[in-house]
Amino acid sequence: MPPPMQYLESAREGALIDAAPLLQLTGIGKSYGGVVALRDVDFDARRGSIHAVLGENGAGKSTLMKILAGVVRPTDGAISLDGEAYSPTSPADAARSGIVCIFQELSVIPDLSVAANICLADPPRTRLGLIDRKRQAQMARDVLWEMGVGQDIDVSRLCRQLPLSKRQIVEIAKAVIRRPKVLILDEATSALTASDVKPVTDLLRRLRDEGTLILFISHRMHEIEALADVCSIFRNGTHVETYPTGSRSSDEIVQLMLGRSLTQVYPPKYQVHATTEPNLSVKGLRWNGKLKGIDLQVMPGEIVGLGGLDGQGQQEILQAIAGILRGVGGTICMHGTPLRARGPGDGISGDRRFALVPEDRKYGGLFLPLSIRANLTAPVMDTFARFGIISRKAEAGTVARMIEQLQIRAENLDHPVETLSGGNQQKVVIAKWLATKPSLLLLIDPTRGIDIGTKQEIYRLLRRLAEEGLAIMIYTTDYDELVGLCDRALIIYDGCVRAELAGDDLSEHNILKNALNLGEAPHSREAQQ
Amino acid sequence: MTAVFARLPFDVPTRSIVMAAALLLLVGGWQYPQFFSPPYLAQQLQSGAFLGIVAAGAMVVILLGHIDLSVPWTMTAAATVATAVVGLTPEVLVSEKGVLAGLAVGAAVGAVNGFGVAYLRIPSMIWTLATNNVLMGILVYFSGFYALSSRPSPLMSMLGSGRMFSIPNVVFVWVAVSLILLFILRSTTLGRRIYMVGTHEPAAYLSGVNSRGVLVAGFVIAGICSAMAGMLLAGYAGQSYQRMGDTYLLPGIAAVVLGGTSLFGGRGNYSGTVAGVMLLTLMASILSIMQAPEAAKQIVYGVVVITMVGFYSLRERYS
Amino acid sequence: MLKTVARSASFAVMAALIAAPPALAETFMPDCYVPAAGVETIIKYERREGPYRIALVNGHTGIPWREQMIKSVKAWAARPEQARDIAELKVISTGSDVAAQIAAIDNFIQAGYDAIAFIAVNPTAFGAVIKRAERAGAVLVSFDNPVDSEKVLRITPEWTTFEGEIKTQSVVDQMKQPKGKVLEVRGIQGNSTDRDRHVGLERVLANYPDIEVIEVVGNWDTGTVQKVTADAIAVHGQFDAFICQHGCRGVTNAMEATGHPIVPVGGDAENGFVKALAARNIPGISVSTSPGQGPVAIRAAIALLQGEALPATVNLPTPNVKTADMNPNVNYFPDEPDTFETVTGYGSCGKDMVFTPDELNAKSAGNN
Amino acid sequence: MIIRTLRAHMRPLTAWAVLAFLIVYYLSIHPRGLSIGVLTAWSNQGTALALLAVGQTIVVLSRGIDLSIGPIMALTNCMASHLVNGGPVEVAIGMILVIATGAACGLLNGLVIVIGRMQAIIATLATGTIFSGIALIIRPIPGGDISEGLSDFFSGDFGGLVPMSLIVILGAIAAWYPIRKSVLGRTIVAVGSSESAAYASGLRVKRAKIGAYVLAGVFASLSGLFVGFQTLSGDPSIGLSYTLNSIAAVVIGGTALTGGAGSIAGSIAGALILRTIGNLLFFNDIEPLAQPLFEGLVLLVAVSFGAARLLRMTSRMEAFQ
Repeated sequence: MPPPMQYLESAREGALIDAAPLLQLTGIGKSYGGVVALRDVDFDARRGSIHAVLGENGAGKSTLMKILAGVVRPTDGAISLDGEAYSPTSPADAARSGIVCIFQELSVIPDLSVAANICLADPPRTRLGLIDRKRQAQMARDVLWEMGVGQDIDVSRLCRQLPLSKRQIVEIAKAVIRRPKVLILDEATSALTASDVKPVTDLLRRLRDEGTLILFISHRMHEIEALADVCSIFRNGTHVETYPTGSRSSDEIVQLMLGRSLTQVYPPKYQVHATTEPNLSVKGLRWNGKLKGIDLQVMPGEIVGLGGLDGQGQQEILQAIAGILRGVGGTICMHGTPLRARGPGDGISGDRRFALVPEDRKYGGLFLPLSIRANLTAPVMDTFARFGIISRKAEAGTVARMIEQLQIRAENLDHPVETLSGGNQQKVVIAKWLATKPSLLLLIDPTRGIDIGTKQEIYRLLRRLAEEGLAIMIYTTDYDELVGLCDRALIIYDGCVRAELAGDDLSEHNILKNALNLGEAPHSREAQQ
Repeated sequence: MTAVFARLPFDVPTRSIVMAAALLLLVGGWQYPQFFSPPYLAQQLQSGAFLGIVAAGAMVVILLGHIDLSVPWTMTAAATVATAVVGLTPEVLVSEKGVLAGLAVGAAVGAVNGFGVAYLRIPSMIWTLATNNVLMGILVYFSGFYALSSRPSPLMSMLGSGRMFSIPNVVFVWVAVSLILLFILRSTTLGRRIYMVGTHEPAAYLSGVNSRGVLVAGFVIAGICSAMAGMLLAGYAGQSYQRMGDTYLLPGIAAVVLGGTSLFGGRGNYSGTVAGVMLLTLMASILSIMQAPEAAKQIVYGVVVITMVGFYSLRERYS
Repeated sequence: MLKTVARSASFAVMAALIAAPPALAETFMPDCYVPAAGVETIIKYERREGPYRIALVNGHTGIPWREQMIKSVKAWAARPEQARDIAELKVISTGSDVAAQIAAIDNFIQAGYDAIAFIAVNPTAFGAVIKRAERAGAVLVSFDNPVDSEKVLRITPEWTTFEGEIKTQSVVDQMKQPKGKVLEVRGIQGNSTDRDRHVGLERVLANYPDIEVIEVVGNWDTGTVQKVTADAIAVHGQFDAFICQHGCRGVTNAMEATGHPIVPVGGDAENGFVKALAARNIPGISVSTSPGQGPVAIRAAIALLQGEALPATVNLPTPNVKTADMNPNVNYFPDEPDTFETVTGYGSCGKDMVFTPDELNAKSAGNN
Repeated sequence: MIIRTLRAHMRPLTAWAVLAFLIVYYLSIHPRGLSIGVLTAWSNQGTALALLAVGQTIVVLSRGIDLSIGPIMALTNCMASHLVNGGPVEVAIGMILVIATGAACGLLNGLVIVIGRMQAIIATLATGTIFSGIALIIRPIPGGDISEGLSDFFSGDFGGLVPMSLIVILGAIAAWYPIRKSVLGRTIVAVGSSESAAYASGLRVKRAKIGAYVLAGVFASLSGLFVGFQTLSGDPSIGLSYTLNSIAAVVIGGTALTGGAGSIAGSIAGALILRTIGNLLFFNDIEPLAQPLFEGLVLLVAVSFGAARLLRMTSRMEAFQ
């Protein structure tokens, strides 16, 4: 169990010191059926602090936050908030008590305006009891200006029309406007682009200084180091340790999270032979005003990263290659001949095979209620079927090889894929596409929301595939990944390739500088630290 | 229920319905001992078979997350065209061309339905409603203008009204349709793809599935099932007649849903559909024999559906 | 357009209902337009010059009887004798929506049509539109389904007599002895003719206390009738007679399929049913209204426009034929579809009110 | 700004444009042309469906569907034929009872769906048969009696200028506006747009869903009342075709069945389009036996307008939305 209050002395300047914790959890447990998600957790957090919660996926962080937010109810234990017993029955109930949660899955309403979303919980009313649109818009503008992003967002637009990062801002504004005692951010910064990170971190610090407790879940170590006052580490549903930020080294932290040490996250890179013919070459790619003439090449054996601020066209490049977009200009060639795909299905067979691992496994990658087996063989079932009749035996062989290759941990292949953990689900998505034996692999943010252990497995797999001669192109929002994993990174800005970075030039500093389209990067995240 | 490819096909809805049906038989049999007589049971199987064939097709479409409201006039159209062709060429074997013509009508209607839903992206509930109206219009037009023969072919009569070992032949047709459908759903790539498209069509597209083709195929299967039911019904009634399918649309959908298939698509077992058909058939028959007033029948139907389906969903939630 | 409006206005005051019993004898074609029992009012409008613009508003679509009715009207109106009276004949099918039917009638009133004949989808819904027609001077004629209004001419079978005194009585008479179980196959519930017909049957069977009636609902649909009849046979074993409203081919089919002994069957006049009675020599009776009501109603409308008087409620004779009297190509047509209505018209209304199958089919196929 | 507003309301505007075209065409072939009588007949026959379409749209906005809306209309129509007659006080009480019945039916739907956790399609299909059964009990065959004064008032015109029924339709739009601006209305839209997000945002999801069905029930009862005024009677069998047509009206009006985005006004246009299609037959000299085919084809074309968005599609994924 964590040593209580040890960190008090070392709490950072600016954090309010208070004798009693604002939030106190004792003996919290939660199990779903037979599966234990949390076991006897004691946890304290005080007002006026930014408290990071760390742990692998499945460590129980999200369950804990859901309990606090009133989404799920604990099976055991008690919570006190500000000295009073606290057992919320719904998010609305939690909010009334002063705890507001920003979830990993966005909860903005696409078909409502930004202003309506920000004021969703408690809109201003006219004397007739109807919603006062004018005041609502004013309130929304005020809170956005307070957050320092007022100039970027038109509050009358529908949220559906905003890019992901801005929707995330709306999500945060929605919580902030309620002036909570406790603000919970569950991976709430993962979708923010670099330019949006700064106002948000500034805001969080300001809220902290005003006395708010901020509970913060993130997989981005930088962010935690830059922002958090206190960190708590969870593993396997238990609370392992709480320490003041900066008092542990990265290795120690990783070891605490994994329960074992992590030798090296990224596999070593290896040299591509420049003489080989490019697997993929793209010239003058244009689409719908979002892509403005992209040229790029990917060699066999190479991992090329696409980076930059969110929404600059990176995803669209991959989608255009896979044939998902319509009205694409320019030429896309594989092995020197034009590729005119009409969708991922066109990459499954023939001599120019490609595979696209889509962005969101829940939305585009998996059939959650269908069996693991059916998911794994979705693109390739024709290869072991005759006249459309599936040979179970041939399928079983293929599936066994896939499970083996990606080390997917599954009890029963006939169970729905939704019973797997997030990391294993992502492996299923990748595995099903590797089964088509593509020579070009396109990935969109394959490690988002995945724990560090699985991330590492995926990095190794990608590197091994590259060594076997695959050409790999990956779009990632994580700059660490661009630096650590990729041989080359293309930084996209406003639908154009702003820079191509490789070797020693491939550094976080350079990425950021080019992503912001600046000669220098004044707001780089290093500068904040 | 979630285990789509689970080994045992007898899932919770199937078992619950079979129990409910048995209960109905027991209660009915207590009132009317004839309920356990072979002729009565055979009669129920016969009535159920027509509904069962319609429900088989409806299930495929519902698994895809869609709905086919064109069943009534597809049945009528297939039967009318079949008997009309029989009338043109009444020679014994040649007249069976009518059956092929009827099946072709069903497939064509299914293809049009599938085209609108898959390619034009019109909600199936509206598109199939419109195709149903168009079919009615075509039939009114032609049967109003020409004296189309309404006599079924020998094969249609034999399958629709004949019996073998005192079991109605149409039951064998139902069994055959069921086996084929079960095989398609469980052992073919098309079956897998039907479940995939029904679960989440964007994911199917991103997995390289030609989802539009699968949708069209699903609606074609449904159209053929409706056509078969229509022609068998013509064989049973000894004639084709207008509005012959009106009484099969909603019970067909209800049977599928009672059988535990989700109207959102992607989830459901065929055994449940079969059980649902039997339950509805028995219920209709028993209420009819009891001379229940129409109002009471409707209320009983509604209550039974709400109770059964509510039971599945609550059970799934709290288990 | 102005002219139409002016004419409508001038006629508005002239529509008249005359309650004068002696005038009954002088009504138009009294052999055909027989007053309903107890009806003493006659209906008469100011004569106006022809030729007339006439509309026919049908309700349900997709029913062979209705289609044949439309064909009969067209066949009749196309005859040269009618041409001088009919300037325009418009036929509309509105489907089962009563609002659409009311709107259709309203539109024809607005457009200044002289007479509008209609089959009401619901007997009680037309009070308001009848008032509007009266105001505008349009002549309304309802037929087949009765309308609950005495202000318009109603041509309708007497459904209780139809099902009771004629069909039920005949079936009972053909039974070996008036006792045992009789299966009554009813029509769509919630429909007024189903109720009237059921009342007629009950009225007759009340005289035979030894007859037990089993009721099932066949929805006037052959397949459903067959299913419920077979069910009933499976449960009750054997019946001594069947009385069916419509879709009665289902009854004979069920009898054949279950090997039910031959007993009297009362039913409709669809070709398939009549053929089945005749072919298997099942004692029974075919009773039906004829789609020929259509032209009969149109002719009544023309007569009213010409200033003739008619009884306010007309009961057409109920065509019926017992099995013993059936003849091919008279009472049934081996070459026609089973859904063909065998009673093509009303002989008592004149030769021009009976149609051969060829005439019905050829006319409409050749015309538009 | 104007262009953005137009684009945002593209689909309902298209529906209104189509309707305008149909009306102009209809009036041009009508022998009487534009007159208050023609207009009244036209708007009277569309009103019941328009009111139903409003109710259906509210449910669809919450990402539900109400297949019992026709039976509720039939049931309330039958109630009205018993209750809405006599003196003014009796009529007023009768109307309140009828509307309350509609609301109660909607409440039952909402409860079955929310508490029973059933799919709306099947739940309302089942409750719909129950409502039809009850309608048959309270009025076994069409008939009854409805205040003639009200009937004349509602099926007539206002000062010889505007059909009353058109005012009723406009009233339905006007009634929706404050609902839309209320917290309940916003929550209905939010739930339809993203239920999980609405729940996570602390909105009262269940209440909003139930509220949507109750509102649908209320509009269905208004529709039942209007049919009563139009026909002066109650009829238990009018429901089924109205249910499907109300959904067709919603779709033609540009509201997606997937919820969230849509407009009441569009659905009303959709309802009037459906009814005007039938009117085109009146003076179009179409062979009577070809009329059902003509109507079917026009419906097919009308619903195909929804496919126009595919032409503007820049990503193949958009097709699945």
